[in-house]
Amino acid sequence: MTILTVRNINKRFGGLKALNEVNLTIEEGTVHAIIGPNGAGKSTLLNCFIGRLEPDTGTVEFNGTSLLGLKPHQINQAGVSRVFQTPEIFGELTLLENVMIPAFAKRDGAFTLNAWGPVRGERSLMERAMEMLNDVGLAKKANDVSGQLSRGDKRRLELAMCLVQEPKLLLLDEPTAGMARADTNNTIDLLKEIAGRGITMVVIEHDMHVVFSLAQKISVLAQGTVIAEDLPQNIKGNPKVQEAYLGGAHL
Amino acid sequence: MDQILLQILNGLDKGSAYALIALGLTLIFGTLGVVNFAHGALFMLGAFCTVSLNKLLTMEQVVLDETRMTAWGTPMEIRTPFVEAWFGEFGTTLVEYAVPLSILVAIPVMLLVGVTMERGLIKHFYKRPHAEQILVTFGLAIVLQEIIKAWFGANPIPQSEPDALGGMLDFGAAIGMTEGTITYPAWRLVYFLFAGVVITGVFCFLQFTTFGMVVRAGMADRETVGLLGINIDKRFTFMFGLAAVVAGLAGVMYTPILSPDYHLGMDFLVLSFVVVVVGGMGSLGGAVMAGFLLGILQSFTAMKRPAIFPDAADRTVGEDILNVWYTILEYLPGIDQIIIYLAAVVVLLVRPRGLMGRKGVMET
Amino acid sequence: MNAKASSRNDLYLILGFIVAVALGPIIMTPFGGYPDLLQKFAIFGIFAIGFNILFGLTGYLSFGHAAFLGAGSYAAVWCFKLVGMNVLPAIISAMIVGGLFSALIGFVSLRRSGIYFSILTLAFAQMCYNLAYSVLGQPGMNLTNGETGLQLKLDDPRYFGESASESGTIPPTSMFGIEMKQIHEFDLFGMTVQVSNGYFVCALFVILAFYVSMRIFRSPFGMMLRAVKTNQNRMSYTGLNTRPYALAAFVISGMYAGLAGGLMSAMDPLAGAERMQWTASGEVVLMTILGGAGTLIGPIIGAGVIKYLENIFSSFNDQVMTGFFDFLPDWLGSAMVWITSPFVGEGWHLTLGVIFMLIVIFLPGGLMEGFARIGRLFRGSRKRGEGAADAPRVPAE
Amino acid sequence: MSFFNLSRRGLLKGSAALGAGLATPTIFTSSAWAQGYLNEPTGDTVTFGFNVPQTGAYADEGADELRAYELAVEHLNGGGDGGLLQTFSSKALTGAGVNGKKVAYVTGDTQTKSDAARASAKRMIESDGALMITGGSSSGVAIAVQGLCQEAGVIFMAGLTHSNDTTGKDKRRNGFRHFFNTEMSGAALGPILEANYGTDRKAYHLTADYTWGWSQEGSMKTYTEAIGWETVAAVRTPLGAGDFSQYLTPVLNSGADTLILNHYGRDMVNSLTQAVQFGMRDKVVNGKDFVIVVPLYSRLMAQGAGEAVKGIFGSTNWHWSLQDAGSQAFVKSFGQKYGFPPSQAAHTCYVQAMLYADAAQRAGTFHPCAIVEALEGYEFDGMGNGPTLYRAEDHQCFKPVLVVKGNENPTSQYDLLEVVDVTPTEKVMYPVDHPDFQGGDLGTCNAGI
Repeated sequence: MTILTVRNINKRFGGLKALNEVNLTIEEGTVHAIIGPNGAGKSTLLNCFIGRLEPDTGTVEFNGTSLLGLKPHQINQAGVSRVFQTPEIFGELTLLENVMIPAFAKRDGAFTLNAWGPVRGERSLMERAMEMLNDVGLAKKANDVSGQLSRGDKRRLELAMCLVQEPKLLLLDEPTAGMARADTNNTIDLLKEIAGRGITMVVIEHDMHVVFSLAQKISVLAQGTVIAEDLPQNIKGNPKVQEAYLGGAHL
Repeated sequence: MDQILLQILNGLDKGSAYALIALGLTLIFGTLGVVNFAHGALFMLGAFCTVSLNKLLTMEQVVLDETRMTAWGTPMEIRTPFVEAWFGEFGTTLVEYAVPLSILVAIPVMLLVGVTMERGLIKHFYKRPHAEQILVTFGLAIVLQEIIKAWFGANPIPQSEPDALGGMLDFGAAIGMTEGTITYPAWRLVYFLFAGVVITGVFCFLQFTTFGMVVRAGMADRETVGLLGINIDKRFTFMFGLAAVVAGLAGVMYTPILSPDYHLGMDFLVLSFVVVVVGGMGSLGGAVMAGFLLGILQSFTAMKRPAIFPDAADRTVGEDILNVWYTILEYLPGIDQIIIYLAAVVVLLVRPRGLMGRKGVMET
Repeated sequence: MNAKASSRNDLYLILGFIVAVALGPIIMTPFGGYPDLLQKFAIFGIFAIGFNILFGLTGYLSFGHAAFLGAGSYAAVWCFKLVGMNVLPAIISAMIVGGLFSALIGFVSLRRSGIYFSILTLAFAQMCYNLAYSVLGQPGMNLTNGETGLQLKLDDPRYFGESASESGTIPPTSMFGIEMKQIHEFDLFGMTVQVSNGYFVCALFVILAFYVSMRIFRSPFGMMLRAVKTNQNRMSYTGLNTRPYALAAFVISGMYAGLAGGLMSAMDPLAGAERMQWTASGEVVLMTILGGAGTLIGPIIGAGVIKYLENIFSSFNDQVMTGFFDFLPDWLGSAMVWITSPFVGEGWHLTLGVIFMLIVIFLPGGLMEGFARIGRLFRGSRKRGEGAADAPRVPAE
Repeated sequence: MSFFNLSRRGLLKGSAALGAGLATPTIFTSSAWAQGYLNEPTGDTVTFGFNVPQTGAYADEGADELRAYELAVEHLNGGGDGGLLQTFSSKALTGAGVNGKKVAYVTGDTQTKSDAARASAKRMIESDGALMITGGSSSGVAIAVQGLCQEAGVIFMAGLTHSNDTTGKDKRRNGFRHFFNTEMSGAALGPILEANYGTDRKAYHLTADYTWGWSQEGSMKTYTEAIGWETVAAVRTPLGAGDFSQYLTPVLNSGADTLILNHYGRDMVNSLTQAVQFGMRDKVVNGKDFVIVVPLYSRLMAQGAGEAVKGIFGSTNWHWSLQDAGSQAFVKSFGQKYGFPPSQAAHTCYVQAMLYADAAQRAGTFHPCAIVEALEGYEFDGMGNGPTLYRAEDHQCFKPVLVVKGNENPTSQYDLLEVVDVTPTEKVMYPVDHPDFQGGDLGTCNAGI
């Protein structure tokens, strides 16, 4: 079943055409990678999914309803979460609080005035948040201030923040960028495990090792256009892709 | 018609003070990214440069005249300023030109004040949140004004313009209207011209000198310029000094218009911030434009229909327009007192970044 | 952090606070405390606690909070004029009016953030002040009585009370017959301690205000507000609508301001326009920062310090200072008087400015950070080697 | 003397409700009613509270008031040359304190804000045991503090307050004003303006937009229209506007030939200087010389306005160049102590302190109600203004009013105003039921118990 359908998206920044007639369908329960050279429009495309940008034309449908015109928080409430390229976390709060906030958002909706009962009274949410931190290997640091974490840890924290919401669709923007090899492998394992839970994922990635370890389907974006969409094993041989990447050289 | 022209003239004149202060404020904000709540105090310090020079020039020798008595029974004091005693006629001229002469004093003094402030205090706040910058400079403003108060007292100290630049100019006659319809104080026109010269000077400096180009590049992207191996910090220190000089000069020339007292800075502070925000944080052109615009707005909302006003049949076009305007104002009592703030609210809601502001400046 | 331990700490904190408030009059007596000053401590403490909920948690720096305090005090005085001299309806209506004003102004101002938000709130507050001072105080539409401030009169209707007392004076503000201005005096340790009934009411409200603020700080809502301060982007991509959170914080702090204004009027039934001036808004910012923004106790301490400076320091004249340095030799005494006199009496603003600058420069976390540092210094010297780096960066609460 | 004044002669009031709940060693609940009045002095001193602006726009005027008060205390306690005690018509005071007690004083800063003024007055009453509050330099503050003193039960002797309301719609039994008011200014100025400027004038008012300004504007309109002048417009200006040019430019071509500046303090200094800058002293309109009138003058403000005051008419409560014995005595002791002559604010404050002390001495007690009785309808002389009456019905002093003009050729830096006319009392006296003073009620005297 298709969970996300993107049709004929165009987006211009001044004179620059960032996205040109992009079409994309994401199947439920799959890991779908979007690759492409720098400036191909990958992040712009993701931004159109979560309400950070509004495409000039075209439609984005999630589970049959349009996401266009919705505010970012509404899109998230519909079940779309995102991990950013530069980690977006609550730097002055502890790791546990960082994960509890999305947990509350999931349970209580976009706004609730629950100003009386203490946070520490929310046993089940707290346990769940700890579980997530445990999943990403940060349980020990639960009470540290998150701003002091390493970049890799911040990214894992952000992942935990998304996971606690049990999203229907998880968007990952270069989840392993800047990580050491060992960390990358850990992350790949973690993501595989998540994929096993049936969460649909869209991954933007430069690291082909990551892409080919995870993806069940790959779309290639170049100069704002989808030039290829295929199974991983077929992509490598696609001449258009080779052209786009290295001017014809083999990957 | 003459009434409208007169109010426009007045608005420009009022606006030139706002524009000058806002210009300095924006320079500091644009280059250093610091919100300087002590900027009003710099304006006030400039004004007190004049007061000091004047005090110095009019230092008097006191001779007790034993033959005459004061009302409380002590010998009468005969006071003559030293400069007059020493230089005679020339001394008198010196005293008379104290205000324009203070420019010469204010430039080095304000430069020194500005540089000291930046090196001694502001420097340590570049990395701190804007809120803390606001607070520390606010504290500094209080300290500066209290020191001035302890020294000069709380009462305003009048300063007068040189006679040659005083009196009224017939502006209307100069532009070919009936004589005597548009007359305006000469000194206020001098102030307007002076503001024009300073503003043009600052713009040219930033536009046409290498120094200015580096600073502008630094305003756009500080890190990159730093990477080029250019010592941007020194230049920024100088910019702070320059901004202080601009504020100081605005204060010096303003003294004949408004007798300076210690509270002068605070009076202008809120206003100048409104001007900067309306113009757009970090936009020099915006600050200047907003200064003049708000000046004109203030001037026009202060009008009121006089009892002697021609009947509908005898009105000229200008008077018809005025009539409509007077009627609008009658429905808005007290509008002149809040117009500045109202303008700020409207501009910020309609054009979030001010008239000419850039995106992303000061939004967090 | 152990949940049980922290809830026990909170209990100690609130108990300690209650004890401090209850003993306030006794503690302050040797330092020149008197009933009106103590009431001011409590009232401005409430104001600062409320401001801290907005500024300390969400980071929105409002320069217009005095407008809500002013609106609240006008509402309370009108209540005294129209309803009766009982303080409860007055305080409640002050809170409602403060809340309404802040909802209105907050709704518009919160469309912007950063310094734009500060300037918007400042502009609104200045508009309120200017109108209250002039247009709204003119005969014909006299809501505020302008410069003099809204005062009670003998011929006010007071539909649910009496216009004038039997002796022909304006009845005093009271709570079910207990007069606010009544003062009790008792001797303790050789000093005479004065307490007014009004202080008990203020104390009750400041304890309540503190308790509510503590609940908010510990609640999910409080956590959301801190999230607003830290990263609004992340918040919205996490499915949270930031605007209502900020607005709720704004309105809550506006109601605190209204409560403070209502109490001010209850203690002294006059509402002046200058309460709304931007400098008054600046004062509550100073209080909060001085004590420590984002901490529970800090703002109250800040409020106390500033009100103490304003009321006690400003009353030191040369005569008092000479008396104070009496024990020194004459020449040294007069030298000390000469050195200190610019800082006391009419120079108290200078002292305030200097203290404030020092705090912002060296203790950005306010006095609370200072206390925390001193505390760490002691602990650090006792168990050296555990490493000071472990100490949390978050200010103590 | 200790750092803090610990000897508080505080007030007590019995209270069974909450007082008993305060587990305390001694509560004077029973003896409370035995006391006659609030802050009754029990030691050998009696404390006055001097509440003057020490910060803000009127700080210099406040400083001058404080000097006068210190001088008054000195004279009351027998120090100095005795000042006005020598010329005062009442000889009750001898320089041996009041009712056998030395006079002590405490000071407070009104900041020229109603709130701050009430707070410092409260401090002086509650903490320092002051049983009389005096001072102030603006009507808003005077009215606010007068209200407080009435409610607290102490006497308020107003300092410089010129608005009609102080002894009009906001009058209080416990409050007294020696200073004159806008009605009297108008009444005194009217004939002088007529004599100097004729009956055919078109006046433009600029008015400070607050209580006093409205009061002044109303009085000036009444009296100038009575002599046939036409009011072209009356424009309200915000307090502390600084630059008044936007209000001055419309005057230029409005057809008006007279500008009346209902401003005081900094506003007056600025608007007058700027009006002169706008050529309004040299202008000719309708074939007449354009003139400016400043209804309420003060020498301190004339100093601030400098050259601009020359030749401009106004009124004042008192001026140091007066030649009567009282004025000369006061100028002498003030000038010898401080080196310059006193301002009108200093004079009225000094006199108020003296009048209070005298009333207490004559009554033989500090009981507020007894003092109210002693002051109501009291006639005295020798205080610099000539024969004066404290009218019982509204607690307003009636005495001659000075019309002054900016001195064209000052002989010293203090010699800025010249007295043009002394308008006799009967010319400025108005009936108690004057419409501008309606709507108030003195109420009953309050002793605070």
